[in-house]
Amino acid sequence: MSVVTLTIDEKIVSAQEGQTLLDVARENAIDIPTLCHLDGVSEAAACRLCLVEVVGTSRLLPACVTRAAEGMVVHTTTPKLVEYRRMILELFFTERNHVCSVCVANSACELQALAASQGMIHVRLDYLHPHLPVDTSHQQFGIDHNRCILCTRCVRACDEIEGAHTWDVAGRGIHSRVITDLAQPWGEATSCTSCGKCVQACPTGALFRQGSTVAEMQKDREQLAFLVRARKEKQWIS
Amino acid sequence: MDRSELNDLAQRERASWKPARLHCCTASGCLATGAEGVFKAMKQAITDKGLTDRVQAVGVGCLGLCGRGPLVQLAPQGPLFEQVSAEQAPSMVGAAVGESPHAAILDTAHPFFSSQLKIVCETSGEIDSERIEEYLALGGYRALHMALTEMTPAEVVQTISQSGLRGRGGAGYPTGLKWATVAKMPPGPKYVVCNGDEGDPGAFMDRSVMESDPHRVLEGMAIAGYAVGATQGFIYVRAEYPLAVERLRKAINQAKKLGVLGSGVFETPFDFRVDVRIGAGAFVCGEETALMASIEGRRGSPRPRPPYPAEMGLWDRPTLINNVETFANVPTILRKGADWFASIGTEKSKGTKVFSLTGKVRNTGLVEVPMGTSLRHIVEVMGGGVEGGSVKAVQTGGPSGGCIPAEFLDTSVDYESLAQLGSIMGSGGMIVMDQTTNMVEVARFFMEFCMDESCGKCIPCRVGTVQMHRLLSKIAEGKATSTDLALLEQLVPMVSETSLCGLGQTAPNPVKSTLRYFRHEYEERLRPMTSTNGRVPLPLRLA
Amino acid sequence: MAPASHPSGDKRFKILDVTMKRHLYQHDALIEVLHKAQELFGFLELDVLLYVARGLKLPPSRVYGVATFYHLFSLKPQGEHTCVVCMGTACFVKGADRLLAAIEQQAGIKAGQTTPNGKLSVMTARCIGACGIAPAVVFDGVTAGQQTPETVQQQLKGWL
Amino acid sequence: MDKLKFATVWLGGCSGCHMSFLDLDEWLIELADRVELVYSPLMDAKKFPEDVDVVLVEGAVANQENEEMAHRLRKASRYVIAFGDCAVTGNVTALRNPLGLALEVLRPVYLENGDANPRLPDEKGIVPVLLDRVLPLHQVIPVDCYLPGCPPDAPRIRAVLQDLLDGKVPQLSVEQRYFG
Repeated sequence: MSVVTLTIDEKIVSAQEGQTLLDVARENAIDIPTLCHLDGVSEAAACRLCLVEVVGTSRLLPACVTRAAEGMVVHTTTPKLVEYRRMILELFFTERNHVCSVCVANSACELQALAASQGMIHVRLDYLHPHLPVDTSHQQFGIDHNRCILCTRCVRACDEIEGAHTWDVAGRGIHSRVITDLAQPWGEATSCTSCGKCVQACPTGALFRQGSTVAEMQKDREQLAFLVRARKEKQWIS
Repeated sequence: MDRSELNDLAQRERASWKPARLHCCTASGCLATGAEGVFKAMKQAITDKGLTDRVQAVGVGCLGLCGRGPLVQLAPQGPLFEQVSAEQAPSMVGAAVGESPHAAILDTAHPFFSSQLKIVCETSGEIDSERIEEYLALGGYRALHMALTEMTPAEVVQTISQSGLRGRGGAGYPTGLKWATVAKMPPGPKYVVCNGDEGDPGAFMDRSVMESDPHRVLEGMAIAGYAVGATQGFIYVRAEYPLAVERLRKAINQAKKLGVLGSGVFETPFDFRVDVRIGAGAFVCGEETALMASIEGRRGSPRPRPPYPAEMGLWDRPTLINNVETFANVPTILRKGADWFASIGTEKSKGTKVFSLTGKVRNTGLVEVPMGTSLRHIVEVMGGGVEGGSVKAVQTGGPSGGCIPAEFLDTSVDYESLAQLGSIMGSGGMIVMDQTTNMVEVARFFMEFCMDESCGKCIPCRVGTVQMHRLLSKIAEGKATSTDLALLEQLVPMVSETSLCGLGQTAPNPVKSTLRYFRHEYEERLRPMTSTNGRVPLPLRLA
Repeated sequence: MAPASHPSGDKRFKILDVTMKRHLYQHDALIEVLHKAQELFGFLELDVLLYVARGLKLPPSRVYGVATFYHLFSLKPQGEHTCVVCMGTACFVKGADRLLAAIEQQAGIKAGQTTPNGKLSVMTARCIGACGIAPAVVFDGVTAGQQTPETVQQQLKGWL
Repeated sequence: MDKLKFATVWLGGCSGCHMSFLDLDEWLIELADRVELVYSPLMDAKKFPEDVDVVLVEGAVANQENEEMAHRLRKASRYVIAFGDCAVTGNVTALRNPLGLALEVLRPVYLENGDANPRLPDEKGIVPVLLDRVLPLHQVIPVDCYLPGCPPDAPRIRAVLQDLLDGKVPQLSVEQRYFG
């Protein structure tokens, strides 16, 4: 595989051909925010937070699926991108009912952390305040749709790593929901192996382990990447 | 079937045509106003009058002026009857043998008809949509035969490139270039997909073409298949068009039976199968990656491009996707030559475009005009303008397009000119609005459409459309302040630039264009802000 | 291997089997099969979805996801009669909203609902392509053009 | 040197932000040297003054009284700070919004599950009328500064006030911007 050289935020970096811009940036300690990307599973390119500007292209490109190419000049934090990311985060916060102060994932939540790091400290748009259910029918886990951001990490982790495909997305547009099997209570979803990968994958407090209260939930999102890597490289001890 | 058999069949068919043919439109528009009864009554009247050897009634495709249906035309060169009823059938049959008819006759010298130049609609309204023989009689499948027997695939691609044909689905991507890309991909399974998911509200050109002349689309697809090296085609039709589905299926079966589709087309080594796939009510499936997902039996969620379908499409194989009207142009281009086609239209937009002219305009229906015709000519001369009023704006391009105000009616209709005005050619919907139309409501209407049709995959479209809709509703209801308008104006570029697919990227366009041309209609609905009492917040004096 | 037919012995499942078989149980036939199922059963019960999932060897959540993505699929029973008001642009500028309001008022339900007696479902469509004869309404599958609040109310009279 | 006229207001919130304000401990003494507290639930002023420099507003706008107060303080103040998550986002106070409009929230509480004498609380002038939707402060009046946190911890409050005292636009560090 050949090596290409490109510039990200004035920094000259090298990358393997075919590597994504997100990968390359992270290797070089350049932070590009994202919510739907999860190491170890396929990309959805749905959260649009990792959009970057590439010189010579008028369109903004998602870093998670854009391949590094020789001579590429990439900007990750132009004023426009900063503003757009802020607004995207606002949209996330208005869509469901995100109340950090009473959330199990308080201080372990990627959405909360991004709001802080991207300077989104108030939401100018109207909160939609949908009325959404909480499903705690599963013995070990629960899902609070109020906190779901539809990143589909759970769907992908369940399908691609565990192989159960218990999760999928139902409905469409603003009415989209993640569901288990035929949208019956999670506890009745026969395909679920209770492996808990979805809970680890979830960036917010939407999927949680039962019995944890406010701010108690810890997430180990590395675990999934470890599994994928170990399986591929046949190496379980690093 | 070889060349001479094809000619024989066509000649035999022509010979069987009666001296007078009563063409009764049996496309959806006229069927909805009772065309079927008229058609049956005419057949009956022919039998009753004992004229079966002199007159025949033919259920043809769209005759254009849908607003005045049911339409019946006496062919060849007879009068065009409007708003006919079954009771008038005997009289029209009488007209076929020289009696004077008792039915309202449309003036076919009117610009609505005389300004048209028909390529796509060439045989629409001339032939029985459900009989391949009639299509063959008017030269159908000649182009396919010619391509297979006289041209290399590269020459076919070359011809399409030279013709200057651009995609009729909206964006106007050069068709030849797309074909060349797919053709260049390494051999192996490739697919040809016809996008018949005409979802723009106010647009029905593709429905009409598929209902009126399904073989023309199939022929175009088969030629494309030969050119790019594909042996399987899919035609994806929205489920709201049951008649189009039925006629396409019938057409495919007839074509297979005659050996013009299937294995060994025209006894050459070229195989080409076509399957109809039906949508199930999702506008987003008009977006090509969503459409492919739907053909694969999945949720119609788009995916990022690149990779483009030309490299990685259906089942990750190279896939050529063109719109119905694009394919319908192909047979004629091959038969008449690239130069002929390129001589029509403007420098960058060649050929003709079919528009569905609707809204507050006198003559509603389908028109096919050379590219470069002015909006004014289409709306005011052909369409006859607004009944008892004046044009305020013309909406083109559906929910992805924009509203062009009356002062720009002299604009030539081509891809570039419309884009310059902040609208798009789109698939060809052209909706006329008069002075009573409230432009904020129009913007809200389209936003509601996009909000309902968003697939929900990416956040800017899923929630951005909802937020824009809320802001538009607030403005329309007089509850918004200038802060709300400012927020709307920030959402517009954000949603355009950050959405994953074309639906979200273009969803703000109607807002953008109405804000550009009718800003005062927004501003006059704003309410005053809560005052900060003139106090200046910063900088604070040091205490 | 063809799946065993439905234990209920309901003939309609047999027909569904034939449809699936004709499509060689390919995954991409899901939408076609769901169309057929809805045609047979009137709507898509969970039981039917599960049957389709088993037949096509697809995860149930994927089948449910597809069935709820497309607006023409219904997971709830529909009324005896249906009335679809086209809300496309051409119909909109010609007053489709007034038609819908008249219908909703007469039937006492909102678009997307079915009357409590199961007689009538009122729906809206995004554009049925009958723009030339706008505003259009589809009564039990038959398109009627150039409608007015009076004509639609007249049509619905016998259905309520 | 004139002292900054400083106020704190308690709208629809739990007063936790005010408790956190008291956690400023000895810095409060320093603050008292620089500002004059003219209105606060922590003191006995009945009416919001006419001329205030800086006001910390805790809580969301949940009822008509909150709404009137918000407008009054905006008219009288040069610098309005949305103080804590309820003021900034609606937070816990807004948890009722998904349940529906005011009446839909009141009905099950006071009527359907009311005991002996079920009735809606409606004493004019005593029980403020609920707004249909709980709103964050900036959706009611223009806000100059946002201080998130549930509650914002004392260092955050101090950071904002210190910047203001120094005549600067308050800047919160990333850690200080967290909701919750």
